[in-house]
Amino acid sequence: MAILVDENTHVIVQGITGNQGRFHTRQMLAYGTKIVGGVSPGKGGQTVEGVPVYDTVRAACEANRVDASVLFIPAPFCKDAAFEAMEAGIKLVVIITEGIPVHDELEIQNYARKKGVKVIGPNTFGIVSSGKCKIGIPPNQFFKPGEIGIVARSGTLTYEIAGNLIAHGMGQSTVVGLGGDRVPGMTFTDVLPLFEADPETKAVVLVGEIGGDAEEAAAEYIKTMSKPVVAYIAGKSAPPGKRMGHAGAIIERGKGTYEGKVKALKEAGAYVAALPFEVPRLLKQALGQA
Amino acid sequence: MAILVDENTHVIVQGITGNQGRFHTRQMLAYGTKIVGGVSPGKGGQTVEGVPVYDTVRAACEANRVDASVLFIPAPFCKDAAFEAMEAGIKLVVIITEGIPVHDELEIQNYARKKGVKVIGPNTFGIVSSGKCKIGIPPNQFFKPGEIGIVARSGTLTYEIAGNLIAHGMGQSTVVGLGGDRVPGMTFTDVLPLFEADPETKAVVLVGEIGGDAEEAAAEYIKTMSKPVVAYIAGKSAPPGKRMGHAGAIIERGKGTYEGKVKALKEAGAYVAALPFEVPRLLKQALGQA
Amino acid sequence: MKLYEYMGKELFARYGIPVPRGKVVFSPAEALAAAREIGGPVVIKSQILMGKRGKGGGIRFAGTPEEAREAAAELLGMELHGYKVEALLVEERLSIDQELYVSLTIDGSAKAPVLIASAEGGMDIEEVPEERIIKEYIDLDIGLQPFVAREVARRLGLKEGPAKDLYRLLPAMYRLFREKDAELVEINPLVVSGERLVAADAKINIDDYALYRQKDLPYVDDRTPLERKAKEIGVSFVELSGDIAIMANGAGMSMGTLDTIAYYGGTPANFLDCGGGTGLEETAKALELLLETKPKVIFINIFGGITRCDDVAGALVKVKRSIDIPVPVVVRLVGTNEDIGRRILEEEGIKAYTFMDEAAAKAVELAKGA
Amino acid sequence: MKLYEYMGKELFARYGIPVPRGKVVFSPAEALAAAREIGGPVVIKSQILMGKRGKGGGIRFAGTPEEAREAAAELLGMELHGYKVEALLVEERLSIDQELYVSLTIDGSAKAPVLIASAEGGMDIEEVPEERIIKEYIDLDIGLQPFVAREVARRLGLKEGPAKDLYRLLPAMYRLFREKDAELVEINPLVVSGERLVAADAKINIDDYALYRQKDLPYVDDRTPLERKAKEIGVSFVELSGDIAIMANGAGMSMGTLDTIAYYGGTPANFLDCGGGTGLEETAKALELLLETKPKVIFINIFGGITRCDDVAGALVKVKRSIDIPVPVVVRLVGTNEDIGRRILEEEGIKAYTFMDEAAAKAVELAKGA
Repeated sequence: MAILVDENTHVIVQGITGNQGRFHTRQMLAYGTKIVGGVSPGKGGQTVEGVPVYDTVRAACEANRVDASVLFIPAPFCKDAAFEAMEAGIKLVVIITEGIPVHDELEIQNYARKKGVKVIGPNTFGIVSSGKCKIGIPPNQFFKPGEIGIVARSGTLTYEIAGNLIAHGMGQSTVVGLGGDRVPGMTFTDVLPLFEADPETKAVVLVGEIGGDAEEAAAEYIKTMSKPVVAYIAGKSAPPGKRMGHAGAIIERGKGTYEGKVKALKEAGAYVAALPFEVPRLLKQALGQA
Repeated sequence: MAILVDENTHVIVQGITGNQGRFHTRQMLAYGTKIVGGVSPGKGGQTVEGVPVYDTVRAACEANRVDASVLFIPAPFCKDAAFEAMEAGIKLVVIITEGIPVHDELEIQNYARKKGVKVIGPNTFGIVSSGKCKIGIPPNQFFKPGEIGIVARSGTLTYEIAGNLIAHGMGQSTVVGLGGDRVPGMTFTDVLPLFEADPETKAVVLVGEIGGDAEEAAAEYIKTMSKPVVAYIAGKSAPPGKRMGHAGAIIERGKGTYEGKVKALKEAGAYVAALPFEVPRLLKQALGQA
Repeated sequence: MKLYEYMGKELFARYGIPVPRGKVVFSPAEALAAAREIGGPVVIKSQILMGKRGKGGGIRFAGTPEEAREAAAELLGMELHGYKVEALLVEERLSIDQELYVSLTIDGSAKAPVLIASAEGGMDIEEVPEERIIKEYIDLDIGLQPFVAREVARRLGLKEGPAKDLYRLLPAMYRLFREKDAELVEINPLVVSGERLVAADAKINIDDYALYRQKDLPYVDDRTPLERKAKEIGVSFVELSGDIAIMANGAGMSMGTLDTIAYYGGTPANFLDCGGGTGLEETAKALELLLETKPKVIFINIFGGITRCDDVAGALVKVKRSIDIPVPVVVRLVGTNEDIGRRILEEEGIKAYTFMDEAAAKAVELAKGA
Repeated sequence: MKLYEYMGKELFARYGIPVPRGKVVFSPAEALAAAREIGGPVVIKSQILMGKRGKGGGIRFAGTPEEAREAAAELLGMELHGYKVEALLVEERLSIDQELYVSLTIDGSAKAPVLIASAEGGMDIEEVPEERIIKEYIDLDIGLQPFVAREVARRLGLKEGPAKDLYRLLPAMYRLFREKDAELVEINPLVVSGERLVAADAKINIDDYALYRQKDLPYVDDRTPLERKAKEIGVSFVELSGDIAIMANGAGMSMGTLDTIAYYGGTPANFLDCGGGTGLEETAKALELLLETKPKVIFINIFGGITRCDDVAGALVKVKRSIDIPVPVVVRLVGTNEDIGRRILEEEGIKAYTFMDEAAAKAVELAKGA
């Protein structure tokens, strides 16, 4: 088992004929991902890395079973492509694209809520169920089957931590990137219950960041979890971010700081690492292997 | 029992301080409807016919349990008022107003679908559960408790038929006006199953009109009903309506005619009256009392 | 409210929907000048609010400005499907590779806007079998997104050039549809001309109920003088050819009244639905309107809900006192404030029936005896 | 992108949001003329992209045009919260009955726009307790409908005049928010002046990612020269005060790198996130940027996903060949095309670390020893 995606997940790639789409299609195929088609308007009938290309998502869905779509689409056109995937009935949409206007993100997540679609991202590395399915852009070599679930707001930091885990002999069940954008799709509180229910996952690593209140919300859920959680929050020494007038302060009301997040997580019973490479040690401790 | 509304339905009146709102509030109270409040912006704190007035629907809902709202609101402001009722969590909205722009109707029904709200109307006389609750504008004297359910697209024709029933000793369980507008809320196929399930209702009168395909859709459901249905379709000798380009013809594809509707209903096992005053006789026949 | 083709095309142009170069003209001299300005062969199209103009001889082709002037002289003033031709649209003649059909309208059953398209546009679109008609219901929450246009282009089998035009055209058409409160926006044919698309016709119906917020649109009134008067009073009115003038309240009731009159062998002179809350003043005016149809009998059939019986009775009495009603009036009156209404009529010596069949039979009897 | 108050108010005026009569000026003479034109007492407001201007002495009142000129002379050129005052807004002085607060922004957790309002606006809004803050999440599918404005007016306790202004103001504010891709539209204070509402301030942030489709807005750039250069390259860059120049990819990774450097006792000279798909050319430019912070050590920490290790290595080699890098460079390189990248660096004699802690410790050691 794994969460969200596995060896039976049928995937299409929107924007498959672009540079990024082409490159990562090859990488995903190499990882073993079941890519059944690509979409690129006007390019229907071609193939990319042996994968058939369709003009529209609906055309791809008419010809194949499709469980998930991954978007390598330039930011200005991403909203439309995400709508297209959701309207066609695809229930998992992974948006790699960075730099999508925030109002477009709002519309994407709003439509996803209506359609009952799980969105991963935007601005995410994607999702990997180790050894089974990789949807997105992480390098293949850092994901090995194992018992640790990872859910993270940032990408490279996750590779870092996943790589450290492997170096310490710990693989991952599934690794989920939530993306670093202002209006993300799935959040910690959507993903943690899936790990809690997944028999293969023994412990969870949560990689958070300063800003927002996603980690505080996660802490509330962690209180109810039976599985141990190790958290790392990036940004203890980060420069202050852009201020959103008084409105930002009124919304956050003291949430969003490094100290507040660490406090909430510790109080919820999570192990909190001060630095990324402390994670393996804390995991072993949590799993009683220390 | 009855369908949709009964003696326990708590009703508010939006637009209670207008002429129509005031007049029909008095009439509804006289019928026994449990009106718990009215809404009129800027008039909060006043009373109309002893009913407290609130500035907003939410204010009315904070002070009372509210099950249904009836709108006596001028057409240009009706969409907003309907949104207000639905957003506040009211699950039955009766829109009496006539002349609402069709694009506003689209938006109202679309939002209702999202919110799980039952809309009756627009351009309806409302709904009456005889002897228990009247929401809308029909004259009080034509609705007496009984075993016949009525569902109708047109108002006065329904009074006509309800009046005839009473003259023949037959009362009604509930009488539902679907309204005569282009994008109605509840339709025959929404209401018929409720009558089918209502122990108090022994037979149903369906009052249709030429145009659209609501009667054809109803016929499909009638096939599955255990209770007898007597239908009257108005418009056999009506002048041809406004034509919607080729698009109208393509959508209707032969549906919408008097002959087509009568044929569909007869084939579904419904009794079809040629004229309104034939309804009581057919009902008695259907109920085996002829 | 229907817009003339040339108005529709002006709207199209404003929304970036490609239309042929052209000009509306009202005289042969203007047609000549327009054809000269456009250059090359032109088409001259009669501007009436009906389709099938080609079959009725309302569309002409001209190779030279002089021919255009002559065609215009023939067309102007012509009677076409009951309309007098008063304006012409002179346009460049397109080279046509394919005729498509696209429209946006409202599907009341689906409670959604619907885009209809077909690769087989032109005059016989209604004969195209169901499976070659593309229907896309538009989600109001997100509108007509480009992906819908891509899907339609694919199913229409368009090549890259026309497809790219369609990606812009359909969202623009939807914007117009929504912003202008249109009940219908229809392009038939939508012409594939080389690498581009051109809207060769424009049929736009605007929702009458929304005209109050569409003040920038031209006002087009194609009603008969009586229908215009009806519109002013605020009642729904259609002229028919019979001899019993009818006034009822509610569309269903009015239809039911017509059905009943027909059942008893009578012929209605009109359809008049005085609607919901029409007051005394308006009711009086509606009665005067009925007299103008020169009927043998007037039949008033009121079942009061919002309409109050006392208003109707008061209006009838008022009209009766102020003008001579030369024909018998049969009144059927029940509903809200019925008692007061009845008393008002009785004081004036008018009998009010309770049952519709009885009253209708009486009206037919009087009309036959007249 | 933040807009200056005067730009925000111009936008407000375009959307029908009432603002004080006023004029932006750039010299004392213009201030005099503006005050004359406005008539009566005026307020002169320094235009900088920061709040708390009042507390910093950046806002003056003047009873006469002459006083306005004098105040302008004092304000122009002044340093305020680190910004030089180069423009002033001269406005009519409002009579203030109450100061409200309203804003529209995006709540990432709720995934919805949120309207925030309070009857206690003004400088201390952030101190107003939660229960006196009104929050309304806006349903994107229907937008900010008038009923929301009525509900807010009721909860603000507004009287009829100002309430009616609010019914128009809030939907207009929402339209601006949506159409202009705003991250924030804030009015603080929204002044109740007699029977009307007036937006006495305007704070608007436009989404940088949406500027490509907001070409009609003025372009405001408040970055430092280095930040501006970073923006051109397309990397995320913040200047800090330490001596270890840092380049990493990904915001989280960059933060983690800062945290790690701090952990080992080092001080970062900057934050530079070279992001996802940055190519060779851009990476080389980013390296040049780092040199401009005059660091003691450069620390490059790359964990390649979209970023390819070979690109980073190639860029480093290219820069090293073309310019003199006067300080040690510590490189940590893993991920996509790691092998190729490593080979490129080795050929140039650069060691590439595998582990971040090891590399960070080395960078700090070198900086301390320098």
